[in-house]
Order: sequence, then C-alpha cells, then structure tokens
Amino acid sequence: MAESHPTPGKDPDASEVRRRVAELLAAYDPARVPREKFLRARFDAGLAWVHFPEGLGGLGAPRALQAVVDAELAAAGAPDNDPRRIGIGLGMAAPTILRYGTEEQKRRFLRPLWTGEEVWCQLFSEPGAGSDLAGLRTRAVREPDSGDWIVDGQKVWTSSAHLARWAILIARTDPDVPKHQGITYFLCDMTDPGVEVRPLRQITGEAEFNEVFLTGVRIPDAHRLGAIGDGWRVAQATLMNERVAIGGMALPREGGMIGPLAAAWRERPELRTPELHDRVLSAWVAAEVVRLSAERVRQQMAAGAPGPEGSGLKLAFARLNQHVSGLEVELMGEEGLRYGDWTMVRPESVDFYGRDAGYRYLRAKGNSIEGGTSEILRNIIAERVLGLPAEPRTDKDVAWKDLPR
Amino acid sequence: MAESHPTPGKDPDASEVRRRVAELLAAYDPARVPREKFLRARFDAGLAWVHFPEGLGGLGAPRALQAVVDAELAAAGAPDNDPRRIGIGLGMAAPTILRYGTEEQKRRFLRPLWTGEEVWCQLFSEPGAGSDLAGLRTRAVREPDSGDWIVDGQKVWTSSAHLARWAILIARTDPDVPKHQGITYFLCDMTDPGVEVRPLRQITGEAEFNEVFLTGVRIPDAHRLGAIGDGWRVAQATLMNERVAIGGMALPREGGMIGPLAAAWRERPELRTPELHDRVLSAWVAAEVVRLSAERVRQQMAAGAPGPEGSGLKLAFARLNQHVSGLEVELMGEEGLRYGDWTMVRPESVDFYGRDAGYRYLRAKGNSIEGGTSEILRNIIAERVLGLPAEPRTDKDVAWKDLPR
Amino acid sequence: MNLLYSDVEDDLRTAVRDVLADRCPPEAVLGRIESELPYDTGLWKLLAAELGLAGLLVPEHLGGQGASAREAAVVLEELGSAVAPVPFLGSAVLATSALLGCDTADGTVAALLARLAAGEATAALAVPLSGAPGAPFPGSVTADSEGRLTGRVTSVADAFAADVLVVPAGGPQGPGLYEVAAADAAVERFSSLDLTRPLSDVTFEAAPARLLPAADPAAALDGALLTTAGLLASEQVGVAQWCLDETVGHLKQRHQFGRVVGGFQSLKHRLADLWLEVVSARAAARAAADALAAGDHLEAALAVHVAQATASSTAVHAAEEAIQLHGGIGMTWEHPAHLRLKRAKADELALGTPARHRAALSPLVDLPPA
Amino acid sequence: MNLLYSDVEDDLRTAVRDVLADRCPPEAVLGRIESELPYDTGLWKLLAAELGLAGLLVPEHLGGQGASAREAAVVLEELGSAVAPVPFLGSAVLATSALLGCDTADGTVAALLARLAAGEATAALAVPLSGAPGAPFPGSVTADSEGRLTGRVTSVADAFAADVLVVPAGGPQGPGLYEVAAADAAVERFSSLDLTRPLSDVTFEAAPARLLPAADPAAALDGALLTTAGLLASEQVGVAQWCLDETVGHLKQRHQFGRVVGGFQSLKHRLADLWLEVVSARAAARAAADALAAGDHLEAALAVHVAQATASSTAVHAAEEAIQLHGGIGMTWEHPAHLRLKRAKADELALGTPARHRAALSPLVDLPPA
Repeated sequence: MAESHPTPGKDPDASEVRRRVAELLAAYDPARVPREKFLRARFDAGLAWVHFPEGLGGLGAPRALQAVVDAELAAAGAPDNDPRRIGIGLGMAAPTILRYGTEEQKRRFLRPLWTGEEVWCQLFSEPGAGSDLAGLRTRAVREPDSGDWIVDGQKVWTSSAHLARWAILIARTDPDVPKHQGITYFLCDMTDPGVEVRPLRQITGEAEFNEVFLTGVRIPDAHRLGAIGDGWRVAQATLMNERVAIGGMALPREGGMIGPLAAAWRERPELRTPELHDRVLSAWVAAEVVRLSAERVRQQMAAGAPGPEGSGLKLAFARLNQHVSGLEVELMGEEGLRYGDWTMVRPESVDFYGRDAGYRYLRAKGNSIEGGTSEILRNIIAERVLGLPAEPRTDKDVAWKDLPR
Repeated sequence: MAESHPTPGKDPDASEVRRRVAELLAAYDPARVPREKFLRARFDAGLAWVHFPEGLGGLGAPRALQAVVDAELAAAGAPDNDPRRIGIGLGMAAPTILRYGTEEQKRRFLRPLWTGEEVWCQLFSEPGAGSDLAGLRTRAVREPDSGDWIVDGQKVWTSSAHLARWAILIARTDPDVPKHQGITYFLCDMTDPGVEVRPLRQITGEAEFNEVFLTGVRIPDAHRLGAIGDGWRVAQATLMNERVAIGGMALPREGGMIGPLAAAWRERPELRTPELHDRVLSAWVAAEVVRLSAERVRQQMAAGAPGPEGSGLKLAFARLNQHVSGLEVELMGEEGLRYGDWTMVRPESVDFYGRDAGYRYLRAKGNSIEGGTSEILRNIIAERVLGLPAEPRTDKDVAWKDLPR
Repeated sequence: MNLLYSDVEDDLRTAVRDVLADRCPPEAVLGRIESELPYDTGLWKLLAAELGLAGLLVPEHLGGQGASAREAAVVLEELGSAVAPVPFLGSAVLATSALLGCDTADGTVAALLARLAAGEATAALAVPLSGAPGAPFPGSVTADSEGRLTGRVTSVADAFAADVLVVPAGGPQGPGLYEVAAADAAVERFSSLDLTRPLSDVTFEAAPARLLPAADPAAALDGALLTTAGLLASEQVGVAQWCLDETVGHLKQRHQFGRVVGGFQSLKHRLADLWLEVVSARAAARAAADALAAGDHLEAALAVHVAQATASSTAVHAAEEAIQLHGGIGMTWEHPAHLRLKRAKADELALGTPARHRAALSPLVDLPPA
Repeated sequence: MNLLYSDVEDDLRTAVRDVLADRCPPEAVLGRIESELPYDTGLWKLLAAELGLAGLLVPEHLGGQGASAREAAVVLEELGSAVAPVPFLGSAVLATSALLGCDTADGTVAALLARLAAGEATAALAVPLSGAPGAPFPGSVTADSEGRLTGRVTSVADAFAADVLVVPAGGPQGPGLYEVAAADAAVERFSSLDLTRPLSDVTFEAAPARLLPAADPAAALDGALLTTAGLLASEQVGVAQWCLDETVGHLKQRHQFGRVVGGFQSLKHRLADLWLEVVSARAAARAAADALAAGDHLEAALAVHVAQATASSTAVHAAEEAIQLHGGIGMTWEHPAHLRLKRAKADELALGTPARHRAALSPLVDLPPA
C-alpha cells in the first residue's frame, strides 16, 4: 500500500501520477460528466498543474510530469480547459497569484481561473508608457473610510478584456516616490461599473486587443496582490512568464510562418524564380535554427539548468516571423497585392500563422512590440547576460511626478 | 583688353583660366623644364588650386574651374604633383593652414606642400584615445625662457610619417580644463631628433601606417596654428576635409571594389553558381547607388548648396567595400583560401582596390575605422542631420586630468 | 546627368505639397479607404486640372504640360508621402505613357490624350499592377474581328476611378492597344493590401473597343511599364522620407525612462542608417527620372532597374522601422503609419519586384546567370 | 536529440582548454605562423597522445577512444577558439573519418588507424579544403596498374604536418582511396588566407601507394566530408564565441567620452544581436554533432547543411564585429583578432560555402529550384 501513495515530503513520480489519472477517470467518466464538472474534479485531484501545491490544483510534482497527465487524459477523451482562450490567466495571472497571493486569494481565484469559468486579462500597458511600463499614470487612491482603492486611468493592448471576469492590474499608488517604488498590484473585477472596454482596431483591420478605461473603479484592499508599493516587483514575475511563453512555444519542423512559405514554394511552381530559391532556403534554415534554439532552451530548463539563452528566444521569434512573412508576400507576387478582409472583427483567439500572407506579414509586425519590444530585450541581453553597463538613468531617483513627459 | 583680364573683386572665369594656362605653358615648356621648376611656376601662376587666394597658388576662382586647368595641363603633357603621394598635405594640412595660419605660415608652407617638395603627415590619433580623439594624452609644455613648446607622447595610424618633412599635430597644453579646451594645434618638424617613426604592421601583413614616438620634441611658438587651447576647433576643419576626401572620391561606373568582382564573374564562368547570381547583381546595384549618391553630393557642392548627404558618403563607402570584397572572396572559392603575400612591407601609397580578393577584404575592414569610425559618423548624422539629442556626456565639463580611464 | 531638383521642380513640389497639406490630412485618407468611393475626386480634379498634373507628361501641342519624367517624379514623391487617394500613377503616368507610345498624330489617340490632359477623363492601363517591363505581351484578353474584347485582367490599379481603359489585347493583326469605355467592362474592386491604391479585376465580354494605332504596340506597352517602374521609385522615396521624418519627429517628442526616446543611441544609429538608405534611394530615383527624361533607352532601362532594386526595399524598410519605432501606437488603425507600410509592401510587388529588376539588369551589365 | 553538453563533454572541454591556456597563448600562435614550422608539434603530441584526441573518433578495438562526433565537436570549439596550430581537423577528423569508411577489418586500414590513434603518425586527406560533401569523386589523381599515383591536389589542409596522405584517385578498378607516404609526394605549402591552418598543393609523380580496401570508396570520402563539414560548425562556434567574449571584455574596460565604451547602447544592441546569433549557431552545431553521432544519414546530412549554412556566417560576422569594435587596435598584426577573422573567412569557404550547403538542402527538404 505504502509505495503507491506519495510519501509526504517526497515528490510523486510518473506512476503515482498515472494512478491519480486512473482514479479521476474512474470516478468521472469524461463521456458522461459535463465538461465543467470534469475540469473541477481534475483540479481537485491535483492534476490541473501538477507542479502547483496540493489543494491548489497540483501535487507539488515536477513540472515535466504534466505531459504525462495531459497525454493520458487526452487519450481517454477528456475535455481540456481550452488553454488558448485562457492563456493570460494560465500563463501570467496564475503563477503571480501563486507566488504573491494570500491563502485566501489562491483559494478564491486559481480554481475558476484554471477551469476557464473565469477568464483573466492583464491591465498593464498604457498609451503614454510604452516600453517604460513603470512610467504608468493610472492612479489608485485609497479611500480613508473603506480602505478600498479607487482607480482611474487608461490601459491599452488588453487582449480578452471584453471576455474577462478579472484582471491583473498595476497602478500608481504613490506619485511622490521614484516611479518603480510607487506602484501596487491589484486583482480587478472587470464587472465593476467603472470599467469600460473598447475594441482597439489594429493594422490587420481587426481588433484583437482593447482599450480599457477605468473611471472610479473600486477595488477592495483584499484584492491587492503583494505589499503596497511593491507592485513593480510583483509585475516582474508576470512579465517573465509572458516572455517565456511567447518565445518558448514548441513547434515541429516547418511549424510557424515557414510552413505556408514552404508549401507555396512546393505546390506552386509558377511562383518560383531562381533569385528567390536561395532566399527561401535561407528562410527555411533560419526557421529550423530558431526551432533548434528553442528546443535547446527547453532541454536546459528540463535539465534544471536554465541558461541565459531563453532571453533571446522572443527576439529570434519576432525577427524570424517578420522575415519569413515578408518574403512570403514577395513570393506570392500578384496575389500578395490582395488582402483577405479588412473588416473590423473581434477575434476570440489569435493565430499568428492564420489567414493569408498579407495578414501574417502585418500581424508579425507586432511580435517585436507586444510583451516587450525587441529593443528592450536587447538591453536585457546586453546588461544581464553580457554584463555590459546599464543605460545612464536619470529617472530612478526622481519622484514620478517630477519626471519629464 | 579689359574683358580678358580679371577685374579686381570679380571671379575669373573659364576663359581667363585657360588664358593663364596658355601663358604658363608658353613660358615653361613641360617637355623641357624640370618637373620641380614647372610645378613651382604653376603654383606661382595661381594654377595650383584655383580656389585658393592669389599669391598662395590660387586665383580666388570657383573650385569647379580646377578641372579646366587640370584637363588643359594634362593634355599638354605637363607633370602633376603626384597627389596620391601627398594626399594628407593637400587634403588636410593645406586647407587648415589656409584657414587658421598666419600670413607667414601660409607663405612658408603652402608652396612646397603643393609641389610635393615637402611631404606632410598627420599626428592626431593616439592608442588610448580612438574615436574619442579629444581624449588625447600627448603633452606640449611651454618652456618659459624660449617660449618653445616641448612635446612628449605617442601617436599612431600615421601614414607617410617615414616620408614626411612636416606634420600637423594636436597636443594637450592644459590638462586642468575640460578636454576639448586644453588642446593646441601645431606644425611639427619631423626631422626633430625627438621624433621616432616605427612601422605599424597591420592585418594585411604590410605596414601602411606608423607609430610615432615624440620625446622632448621642440616646436617654436611660430609653428603653432591658431590660438593656444583652440586646437580642437582647428582640428575640426582638418577632419571635415578628411571625411569629404575619403567618401567623395569620384569613381566611374564599376570603379572600386565592384570592378574585380564583376570581372571575375564575367571572365570565369566556372565560378558562377545560381545562388551567387542575385548577390552579385545586388552588389553591383549597391555599388552603382553609392556612385550615384557621391555624384549627387558633388553636384550639390558644385551648385554651392552642399546638403547633409556628404556626411553619409564615407559610411556608405565603407559598407560597400566590405560587402563587395567579402562576396568576392566567397565567389573565388578555393582561390579565396590563398593570400598573395604576408611579407611585411612599407608601401609608398595605398590602393584599396589593389592586389587580390583577400587583400581587398582585409584592407576594407579599415574603411569603417580610419578617418572616423562608422559609429561616430552615425552619431554625427543622427545629431547634426536628424537633430536627435546628443549622447549624455559627463566628460565635457570635467578637467581632462580627472576623467576615468 | 542631373541628380538635383531644378527650381521649377521645387516650385511644383511646393504647389503639390500645399494642396495635399490642405486637402489630404491623414484622417481624411483613413476615413476614405473603406468607403464606397476610395478616391478623392475633388482633390483629383484640383490636382489634375488646376495644377495640370493629369497632363504633366503630355506634350503641349497635345494639350498637356510638356513636362518630363523628372517633374512627374517630384509629384510622385509628394503623392507617395501623403498616400493621396488619386489615380495619378494609373492614369497620368501608366495609361498616359502607353498612349504616348502610340501614334499621337492619329486623331483618336490625340483626342484621348487631350481629354486626359484636361482632366476631363481618367484612364487606366489594363495590366496587373505586378506586371514588369520586359515581360511578354499579355494574352489574357483577345479582340475579335469586329474589334470587341473578351477576357480578364486581374489587379488593375486605378481602374475603379477610370472612365477609359487602355487594354493590351491580342487581335487578328497581332498585339494591339485598345480603348474601351470603362462602362463597357466589369470592373470589380477587391480588398487590396494597399488600401490607398485600390485594385480591381476587369472583365471584358465582347466589349466594344477601338484599336489605337501604334507602330509597335508591344514597345508602347513595355515603355509605359518601364517609365512607370522608374517613376514608382520616386513614389517609394516619398513614402520612405515620410516614414523617416515622422519617426524622427515622434521620437524627438516622446519621453521614456526620463529621456527623450530619440536620444537612445541604438535608435539614433538605426535612424542614421535609414537616413543614408533614403538618401541613396533618392539618388537612384533621380538618376532614373533623369535618364527617362533624356530618352536613351538602354541607359534609362539600366537606371530604372537600379532604382527599383533600391527604392523598393528602402520604402519597405523605412515603413517597417516606422512601425517598430512608433511602438504600439504604430500598430493601431488610427495611426497613419500602417498606410505607408501597406503602400510600401505593395509597391515592392508593383511593376516588378527588386529581384526581378536585378535579373533584368543582368544582360544590360553583362553579368549573366550561372 | 540532445543539444546540451554531457558531463563527459564538459570534462573534455576543460582538459583541452587547460592545455591550450598553458601552451597556446596568442603570442605563441602569432610567433609561429610565419615560421618554417607552422605547427606546434609539442602541443599536438600532448593533445594527440596524452589527451587521446588523435584517436577520439577511432573505436576502442582499433586503439582509439571510441568517442563520437559530439566529443570531437567540443574539442573543435576549443581549438577554434584558440586557433591552435595543430592538425586535429585534417588528421583526426577528415583523414580518420575517411579511413573509418574503409574496411576497418582489413589489416592495412586497422594498422594505419592504430598508428594515427596512438599519435605515432599524422595523416591528411588529399582533397581541397574547399571541397564539399555531395561533389563528384575527384579525378585529378590517377593510379596506374601498379598502384602508383600521378596527379595534383590543391589546397590540402594539414598536409604539411602529415606523415601519411590518404588520396582519392581513379584507378584501374574505379575510384579508390590510397595510402601514400608524405615523403613520396611533393607537398608545397603556400601563403594561405588563414595563417593558422596552413594549406599545401600536393603533387604525385608515380608515387608508390597502397589501395585501402573499401566497399564504397566514394561513400567513404563523401561521409568524411560530411562529418568534417558538420564538425567544422563547432569550430566556427568556437571562433565566434571567442570573438564575442573578447569584444565584450574589451569594451567593458575601455573608456571613451568619459564612459565605459560597452555602455553605449548601439554597441550593446549589436552585441546582443551577435550573442543571439552565436547562441543560435551553437544550437545548430550541436544538432549536427548529435545527428552525426546518431548515424541516421539523412537526418545527419540535413543537420550538417543547416549548421554549415548558419555557423559559417556567424563566425565571419562575429570576427568582423570584433575587428570593428576593437577599433584601430583590432587592425594591428599584434592583436589576435585578425587570426580569427582569417580563420572565419577561410572556414566559410571550407567544406562548402553557406550557399552551397543551402543548395544541398534543397532536395532533402523538398524545396526544388525554379
């Protein structure tokens, strides 16, 4: 009996995880149980994210075992939690809440976040701040009587805001201290009447993101994440997860933008020219090398020795996407002059590789801006990986309110 | 009679210049008169550099008329002053002496400079200074009794130093003021016993440049050019002329590095591959565009409206040379693995386009360093042409002696 | 070879720029692109008739301005800069050049040119915008013995604005250029990558047509494509210059990390490189315009291929840098940068890609393929 | 696919690096390159025999270390970093791989491999260093009916250091690999672009030779070229990493304009881009070494072509940036940077240019020419 149950303080192994999956499937037949009920049961069985603690959807097991769980459940025809729809919750809100949340916050938020019953969005970026995220102007002022925070400001580039029940939010709570010190991190109820979400139409014609106007939004202090004024540090955990998620996606050979380019070259001999051949092959090589680089980073992480290479993946990914999609439009020739549809729509999820060459070309322009510009990433590599001196900064010791605008 | 003689205060025109050339040729038959004597006579006739003042080898005429003189004299079989051999004197020392020199200095130096009887070199660069030329350490200390300057220091990248009779020199005369303010400009006698010239071997194997060690070199105050402490401003005139000279060379179509590449492609079909064809054509286009850009700058200057484009020519020239020569080595394939000769020699003049592909490739690496690095040129374009803010500087108001090293 | 701008050209630029500044602000362009009428007909009337742009390339004796490719190039720099929604390229350059290659002593040709030059009608040449000089005479439209045209031409620029179509078609006597009333063809506008230069597919079903007399119709067509390709380089320079100027301007006023963003050295160096690229493309575009004006065919072809191989990439690069260096704001529909990116990328495909122009250069400069 | 370094590989790297740090400082390399003896034979003895590098790829039963391409790749990273003047690539990789493609059960082949593995002799494969996998079997040397070789092979790497030459030659029975004592051939060293990897032209005039039994001599030769091309990518990564490290180190200590030069943002961003390039080339080189070790020919060929198409350009770019960012000092003969530039540029030509490797990839990934 003892060997098949996890010893307290000892990590569960693959066989233990498989046993738990079998127990779950025995108790909740995916073919009969409603999707939501099954997902809740999976969470309660610690099989949502096995590396999370017990009681919070996990087993405190090595992260690598998640693949075992996912494979077994997929094989059994179990529903999943549609991770593309709730990526921000899973990838950004959840690890931050796990690390900085109170026990009560973790218990309240993580389960519906994971099951997808509550969609999350991220209220970080602002029109005036850009790469200098810490320069944000959204103010949160504490109401003396209630202790609640009243938030006013504007956020931008918010995906899923129109679907979201909750948001992770950073706001300025003290303009009299240097900018990094006066920020606090909140969990914001998107149903608050002061929250207005407007679609933000972008270069592709559609509105994948939103602008969010916050007017007198009330947030109870219980929904503050981390200490007052500690929001910048908390946000770093969120952003680190975002970049890993963007750059570290596993793709098969010819996955990503190179796929349609290679397919067009193969299937449409009339598009081929001698001049383009070497460039298409160069693009193929570049894509394969990014794939290998990403694979190497994953192997480093799996070996428990994450190298600095991870910082470069998002940069490489953006450059590759832009290069390959630009070449694809050129290859398409006359067809490249057409664009599928400029109609303004609000897509539920985004596929960088979807639609036509023109869409891919335009959409890829965002890859070097969203989630940290390529310029900021180069700074990070130069300073943190290569150890070169930081930029001369004049804004670190000045009160936020006194900075030039 | 009046129309064929220059009215005082009125610029001579082409016919006047032609008349002067005819007079010179009539008085000094190039076939009989010794070279040196002819050149002196040409200088005295104001036909050396027609845009210089009368009495100093010129006629105060528009610069464009020089081409008329040169063509007529060449047609008559007259000797020239071997401008490649005395390029530093002609291109850098002469305009600076003309602008900042005393009457006595102009009369003493310009004639033998132009005739080539006295070769000049430039003692500006120092090993520790690099692009930050104003950070130079060579000291000039004034001897109280004689009023002479005693110079100690080390200069580097000095072409023609072993042939030179005179040098233009900048040295620090006051270390207690900020670095740009404590520099003075001198004319240095290279036969002074304190001057030691050593060949500096470079990446190509040869020693095109020299290191110059200055130990107690004595310079009379009469050989100071410009005011004490004003050397940085004087040097700017020199450097501006240098960059225009480097970038602004007139080349015919397929002149420069592209020539041998195109010839190899044409004459050696066995070297051609489909992959290389578009790259060779791209290189040809790039070379033609640099040629057109240089031509446009020359037309702007001739029209008396120099645009900012001149600043970019040297940058474009370096990039082109490096790109084309690198491709040429690749095209040569197995032959590219050979190198003509690594023997250390001291060439009398330098031909960027000479020797084999390997030499051109290596020599071209210097094109983005010598005479202002490409990085400095980009700063200049960004700040002076585009009006972007200057770099944060901490060294402009600090005494030179207190700067970090 | 004169690579500078003459005083007359400078004056022309000022006149065009003033009209565009007044009548063609970014909001107006953006508001129009998704409307039913993607062209600003009022603006075009002003430019065409009052400034005489419609007949710029038409000789004076045929009712035009008698200007050369040099002046048309200056106009295109300004129209490209503003991505102005007018059919200058399609009508006053491409179709007009084809007509000028026909027998202009012929009454039909002369009358049509006069109507175009007066701004009374607008024309389009029925070729795909991606068509390059040097390609074979198109065969997708044929004329029957009664001169009626049947066939289809895809991706025709400015056809939607045209009253008259000039149509290359194979006929009983071989290749010919035909005049067709736009009303007699089916002109279907589609969703094009470049929102400011609408494209249409044009279908002819026994459309009544008039053969335009020409000694060598194929040469007339090819000359029009070459001229337009060369002048497109100036449009591309205009687009690139706008991108550079807007980006420099934006970065001069935006603050981040307590500093003016334009003071960050990596951006300064990228902008310096971009400036150099634009300066170089301008020299190449001027050389093409000057060579087209001078009329030496071989030298003009060489200069056009060089200019296209250069300015296409410069415009795309400048627009891409503009988007990137504007950050998020440049990705929004409301900001005018994306219109230049789309124009630049479409222009890269228009009238031959850079690679195609390099390949066309190959025999002219004796650098044969492997 | 394992793209990381194993503990054994890390230990091997440390051992090689320690020897090189001790025996192969920059001054020593620079002093040797123009001497009569361009190889450091003492250093080679140490590496070959004591560290077992000469027989690294030779199976244990034939007297070697029985290691794989993965370990050889690590050695080449270090030798490339130091531009160490030893014939490891020519003898222990190129010639040895060719011999391993012969019938190793044969006494002659086994004996030769054993001598090489023991460091008792050094070999070179008589092919031009620029020769690429996939090329036809060379025909410049022929064997007569008595097995004597006549002909000439140009640009042979490490032949000047070799005791034994392995020579591809056409013979009466078709293509074959022959063993020739270096003393029986005329080995003329010439002035090579890469001063640290001397090249020679080798002439045979009825040189006594021994045919090495091989089931498929052409495949043995091609396999050796493929293996060496793949491993060269690791040498290139080593060169590139040295250039990056030296440049970063230099810029951290140099001051200009009152600031540490490495703090100027444009240089920081260039170095960040270069770092990313080196990281990417390392992933590609590791994949090639791993695929060669695994032995699936098709996957190995693909990985080698990808690695060569990547690492060649990375090494050249890194060396060019090192020269530029060192400023004037990097242009001097005394500074070690130029040796890496020359190695990198020569390596770009060695065993196939990047463009050639891309072309070789074309059929493997089904992207056919136009």
